[in-house]
Amino acid sequence: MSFVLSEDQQMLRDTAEAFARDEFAVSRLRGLRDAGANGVDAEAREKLAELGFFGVLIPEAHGGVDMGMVSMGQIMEMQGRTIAATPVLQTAVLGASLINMAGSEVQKSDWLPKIASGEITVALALDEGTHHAPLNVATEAEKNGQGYTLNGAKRFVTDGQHADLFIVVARTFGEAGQSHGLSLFLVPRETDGLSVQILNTVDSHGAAHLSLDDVSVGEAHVLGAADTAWETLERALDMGRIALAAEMLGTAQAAFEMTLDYLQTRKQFGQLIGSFQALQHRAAKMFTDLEMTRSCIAGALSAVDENRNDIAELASLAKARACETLHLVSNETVQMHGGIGMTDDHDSGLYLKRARVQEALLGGATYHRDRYAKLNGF
Amino acid sequence: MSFVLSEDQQMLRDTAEAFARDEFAVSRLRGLRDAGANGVDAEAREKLAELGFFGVLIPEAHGGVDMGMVSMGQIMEMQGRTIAATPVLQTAVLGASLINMAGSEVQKSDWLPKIASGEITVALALDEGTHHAPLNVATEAEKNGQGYTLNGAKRFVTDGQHADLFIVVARTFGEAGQSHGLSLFLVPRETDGLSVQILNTVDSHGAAHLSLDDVSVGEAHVLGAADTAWETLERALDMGRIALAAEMLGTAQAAFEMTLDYLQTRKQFGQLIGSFQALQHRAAKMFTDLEMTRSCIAGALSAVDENRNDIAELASLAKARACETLHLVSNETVQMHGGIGMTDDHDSGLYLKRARVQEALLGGATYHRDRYAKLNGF
Amino acid sequence: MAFDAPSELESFRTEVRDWLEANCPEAMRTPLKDDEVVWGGSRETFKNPDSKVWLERMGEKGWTAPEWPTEYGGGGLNRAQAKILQQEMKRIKARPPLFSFGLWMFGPALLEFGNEEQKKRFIPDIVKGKTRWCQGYSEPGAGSDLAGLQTKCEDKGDHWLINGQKVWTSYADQADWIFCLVRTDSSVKHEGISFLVFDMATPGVEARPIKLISGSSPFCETFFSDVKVPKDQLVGKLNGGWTIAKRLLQFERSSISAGGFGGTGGSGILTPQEYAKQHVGVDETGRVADGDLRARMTDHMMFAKAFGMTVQRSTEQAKAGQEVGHTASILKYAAAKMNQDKCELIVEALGTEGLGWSGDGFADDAKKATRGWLRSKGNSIEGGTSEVNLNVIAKRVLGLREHQ
Amino acid sequence: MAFDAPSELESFRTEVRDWLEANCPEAMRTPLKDDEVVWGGSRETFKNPDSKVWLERMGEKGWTAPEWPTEYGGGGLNRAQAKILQQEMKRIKARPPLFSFGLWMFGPALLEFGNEEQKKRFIPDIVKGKTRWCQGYSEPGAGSDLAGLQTKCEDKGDHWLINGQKVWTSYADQADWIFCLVRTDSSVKHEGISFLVFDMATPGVEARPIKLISGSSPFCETFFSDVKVPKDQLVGKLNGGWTIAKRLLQFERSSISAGGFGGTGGSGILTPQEYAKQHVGVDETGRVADGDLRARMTDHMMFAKAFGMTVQRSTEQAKAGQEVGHTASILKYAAAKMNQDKCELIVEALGTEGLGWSGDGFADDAKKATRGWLRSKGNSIEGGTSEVNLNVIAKRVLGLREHQ
Repeated sequence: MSFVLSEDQQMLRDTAEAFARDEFAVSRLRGLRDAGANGVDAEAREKLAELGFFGVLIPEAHGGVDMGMVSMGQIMEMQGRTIAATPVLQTAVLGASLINMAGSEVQKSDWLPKIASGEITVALALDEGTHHAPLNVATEAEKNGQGYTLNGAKRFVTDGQHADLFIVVARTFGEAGQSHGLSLFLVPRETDGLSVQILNTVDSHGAAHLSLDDVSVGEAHVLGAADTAWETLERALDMGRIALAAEMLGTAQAAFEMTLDYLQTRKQFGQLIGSFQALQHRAAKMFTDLEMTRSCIAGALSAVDENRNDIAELASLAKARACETLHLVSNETVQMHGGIGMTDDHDSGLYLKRARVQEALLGGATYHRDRYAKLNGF
Repeated sequence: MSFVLSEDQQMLRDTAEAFARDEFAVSRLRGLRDAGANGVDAEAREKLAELGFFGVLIPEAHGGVDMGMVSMGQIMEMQGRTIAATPVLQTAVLGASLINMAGSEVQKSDWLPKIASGEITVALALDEGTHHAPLNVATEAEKNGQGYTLNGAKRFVTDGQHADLFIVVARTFGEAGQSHGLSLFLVPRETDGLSVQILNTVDSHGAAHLSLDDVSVGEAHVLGAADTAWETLERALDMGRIALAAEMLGTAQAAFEMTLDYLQTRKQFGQLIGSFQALQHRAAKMFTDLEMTRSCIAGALSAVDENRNDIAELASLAKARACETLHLVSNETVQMHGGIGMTDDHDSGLYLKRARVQEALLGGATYHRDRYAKLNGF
Repeated sequence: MAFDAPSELESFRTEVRDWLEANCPEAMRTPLKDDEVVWGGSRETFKNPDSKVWLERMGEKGWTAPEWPTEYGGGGLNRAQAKILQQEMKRIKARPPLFSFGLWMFGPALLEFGNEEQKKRFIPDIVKGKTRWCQGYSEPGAGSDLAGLQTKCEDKGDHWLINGQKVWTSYADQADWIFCLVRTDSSVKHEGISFLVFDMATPGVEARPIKLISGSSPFCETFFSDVKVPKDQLVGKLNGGWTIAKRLLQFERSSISAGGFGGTGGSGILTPQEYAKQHVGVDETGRVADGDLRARMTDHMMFAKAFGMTVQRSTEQAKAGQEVGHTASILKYAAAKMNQDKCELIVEALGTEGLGWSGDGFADDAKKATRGWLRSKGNSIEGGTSEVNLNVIAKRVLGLREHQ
Repeated sequence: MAFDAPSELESFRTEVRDWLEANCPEAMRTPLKDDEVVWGGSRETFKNPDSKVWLERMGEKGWTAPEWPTEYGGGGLNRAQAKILQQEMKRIKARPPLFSFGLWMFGPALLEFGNEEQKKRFIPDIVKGKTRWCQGYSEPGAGSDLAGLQTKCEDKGDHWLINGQKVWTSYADQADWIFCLVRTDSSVKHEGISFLVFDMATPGVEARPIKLISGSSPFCETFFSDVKVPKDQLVGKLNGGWTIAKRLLQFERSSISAGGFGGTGGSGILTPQEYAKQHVGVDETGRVADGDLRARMTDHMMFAKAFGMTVQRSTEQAKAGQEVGHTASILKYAAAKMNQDKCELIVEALGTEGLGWSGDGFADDAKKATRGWLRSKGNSIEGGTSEVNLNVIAKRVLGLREHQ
């Protein structure tokens, strides 16, 4: 594991930081929300593409810049700071890495350049229940003459409200709970039988429920070998969890800094509230959590680039710690701001709302604590 | 549920409080420890008998004063304040109520007067593993001509180092884990085949491991009907848990008061440490816990006297809350005393050591949280 | 109780039972819907017409304020009779006819501190629900430090002149009158505060609703510019307002502690463990499959049970004439924690179903729960922050001192 | 590293490897037993004779202090060479030849603040383990507030005269010399402290062991009555002791944070999850049967892993020349919590087996774990309480102010 950024990585981090600060402030999300855009932001997407952010995990041969997970982590952390609504996690992390890892040469050259250029957005459609459970896939893919017929439903697919291409996890064999028998299908939005119910979510980032009724796709739409998608899927999920944890670190860090500023300006009883020791100790504990969680995320990011054998364990560590830290910080942010933090005009609420969505996506703290314990044999 | 003491109960409480304060100070336990008495205190036992404490749950017909659980709770709370080593829990609560509930007229008149007078001490020998699990009894009682032959082992039997009479839970039917098939046997200390290994415990109260090798007892030694002891046993255990919780409340309350005194006298940085807000808030939270736990225990005690149908639930509530509160308070007591709290000369350590034993006996916080949830159907 | 022989009480019970039978409309014996709560006042629309009838009849008898003196329109009942009325209403599941800060807060204070003329003038319309009152306490610069309030009140001889701003004024945009703390002496802190009441229709008064993170707007910012208030609308002594304020905060905290919190989200929301069973599932032993979540839910249930028993204990002990201030001091802090933990557990148990805001795709109870969870974050801020509660426990109850 | 071509380093590695092969006794390549730790000094008994040989040989080469200058008997190695020595010793599982506050704390401080004569006089015997040092810092009235120390030091012209009392002096009863903070000016606080060293055999010095709640006595109360100390044993400037003290506290905290804590209980103790598997058991899916305990054990494991990665991160960043003071500031606080949580979980998992004190009926590792759990309660007190750590983070790192 490396905990020091290379020059390139540092440069990318600085770019992402400046971009988030100057063009991607929290006010942008607020504006999208008030305009009822439901998290869809075409202009931002263009800029992200110009900066090359969509291509960070894509080989140069397919139009990407191939800079790896540590670099992607810097982008995620910075977009997390301003709780920006972007398709980066679904499109540039999950979508790009799944196609890159499992796709045929044809599929790669068909889709990866379009992702890198920001021409299309992708969404992984996996969960069918209200809690992350990647093996509990009941959606069926039945072999027919020219390919497969898909039937089933997917819940709370983030970016589902605008994604051009869905990567649908379906079962070609076995039953819910089993890892063998899972397959990946590339399903364009306009495919017959695919209906999308758009959701207004608490974080104003939007999402969608999908239902697949006799959706028929050709052999060419099968991503990787049928029945055996699990290993690739789990690796991609772990990359997504680590990237999301990096985003959550940025969210927690920014909320913490906003709170720290308030502690240093707001007065009660003739004193700065930040001079009250009870608040000082709570702030110091948050800082301790943030620093330790930062280490877990930095380590997990570089573990992916080094292709270490403990990526699953480090991914669960990073996501669980990020959930715990952000949960604490988002609550303390509202509490330490007092009444003003309860008003819609203040950003505290936006951070709190986004936090719970980030916590739930790709598995919450209890999911990853359980997984971490299992990986450690108890 | 009644939360107000009757005059008699209040008088008993005052007596117990004065006794604990004047003749049963923590220094007494320290003295016993340094003398290697291993929790055996004949003199104290006489005084407890004179005060009638052993007979609180025993009918007057059998030499008791029959004042009920609320009264017993006051005695337990007060002996908890000075973490006194007494046979009250095992002898006067578990022993007396088991014999009173399950015993034949002969058994009652044989044993109850001896208990009430303090002539003998009793110890329930139940657990065989290192964690409380009343159904996991493997000790076997095989029928023979004149009675039963017992084989098995019991772990960490409190008061086992001096008890004159053991109430041994053994299996006359079925296997470990089942409630049907449990029976109670009265086994005097000197019975052949019963060997007692005396234990030096961290709290200096002492205990013993028992092993039973072909211990043969007559029919007259079976307490209640064979095979069907579970219901009586569980009720007695719940009474014991509630009484122990009351003792723990006293322990936590006394440790808290000792800490509060220190906060109001110790100075650092030219200030009373009790004037530092971080410590003030931690003290206020402990106080909140103590008050709420006090309510649970008062309610559970009176529920037994009212023979309510939710005694099991209230017993688990009382014990679990007592464990959590005492765990917190015992740790904070050492921490807030700083260096002095780490020295053997100071009482903090004695409270901490006693606390963990009280927490483990008759089921810790996790055991009772689990039981509470099961009783509430999830 | 000393005044009533059991027999008299029993005949009173029959009386009450018959009257309720005859006067409580059927519709008022069904569970209260969130949007049919009656707050009274000139803006009340009575979404359910029967609720108007019900309020009028109860107000007429003074049973909206059972224990208040009849001379001011109250019910004039004693504690025992009031308890019977309560029991009988509960028996037929009668809805409370009126929700009112006048009944809960201002009325009791006015009965204690107001002059005869003021009681005669204001109490009857509170009882009948004709006037809706709001509370003008907090200011942008005076939250936890309430006594730091700056709203200026000048004596102009024939009237008071008010200038300043209040915040967190509950339903100020719906209220007819306001009871308000103002500064009449800026050279001292607590001793420079007075307690004033005036009509919200007075020129110069403006109330702007504040939108909360939960999307609802139960509070307002309220602005006063050159508001003229008649001299006889000062309650209590000039510069004697802080005494009344403290008393009112007690009423507020005890009503909050009794569970009257914003943030449960309203009717139809299930318990955390119910949602956990639905959304997380149970194992073969019937336990919620997630042992981690299950343990925290149990901890919360136990906390809630312990809280309920503590309220019961302090009530019983108070009745028995014992000092319960110490025990009562923890209730507001504990109630906030209890409600917030419950809301967090519900949202966690709901999973993605608990992350909806509006529209289709989410169950209505789930969306309510999500809003309720957001609203609950205010529980540890409104009516005294948890930090202030802990300070009070540490200093007043435990006797810990300030830095010297 | 700039100074060594890889080839030179490799030849150094061979050299080290050969020397260790020839000089490290077999017995010194076995796991260190608790009672065979070598602290050196005149009272050292070398329970295992080979440990005497091992210390002499390593001391001779100066490899007990690899990076200290050769002129004072140190190894004179650079960072890269020292790392190689470390790696090679680890490879053959060689025991550390010497545990010493001289090596860890006093030596580094003396090299930085002492004069030439003092370095020549004291360092060599530290390297060879001939002198055992103890630290005279805390006093009964000066714990968290260390600078409040009162031990008096008067200038008597040809000597210093010391009167006062120290507490928490580690192994003072075993030590040959003490480095000590004394008050040379009582009119000021931090600026009135000086740093003195003297022989524990000096008349007027008395060390009384303090028995801890764990039963062990690693600390003493140390009394000074009219102790005469030669003038040349003042280190640094008169009244300049606080600078040295702060530096030493850094050494102490970083050595503590690196995991060097009292309270793990010594060798042979298993992890919480191992004990849980043994004593609580697992369900059919292999999970520890108690889901509640399991969740808390996992939380602890994750905390410990995160702690280790944070130590690694700050080390790497420091090497890369980045500012790591902020990250490092949390380590002492986190290390204490980590070790205390671990000990609590072990005792909880052991059940009644974790409640033994002495004698038969309890496994030896369990009794050790119980003592270790008790000892661990000191982790958040020794070397700066957790409360002081949090104050430091809040004020120095987060920039929060004191009351004005």
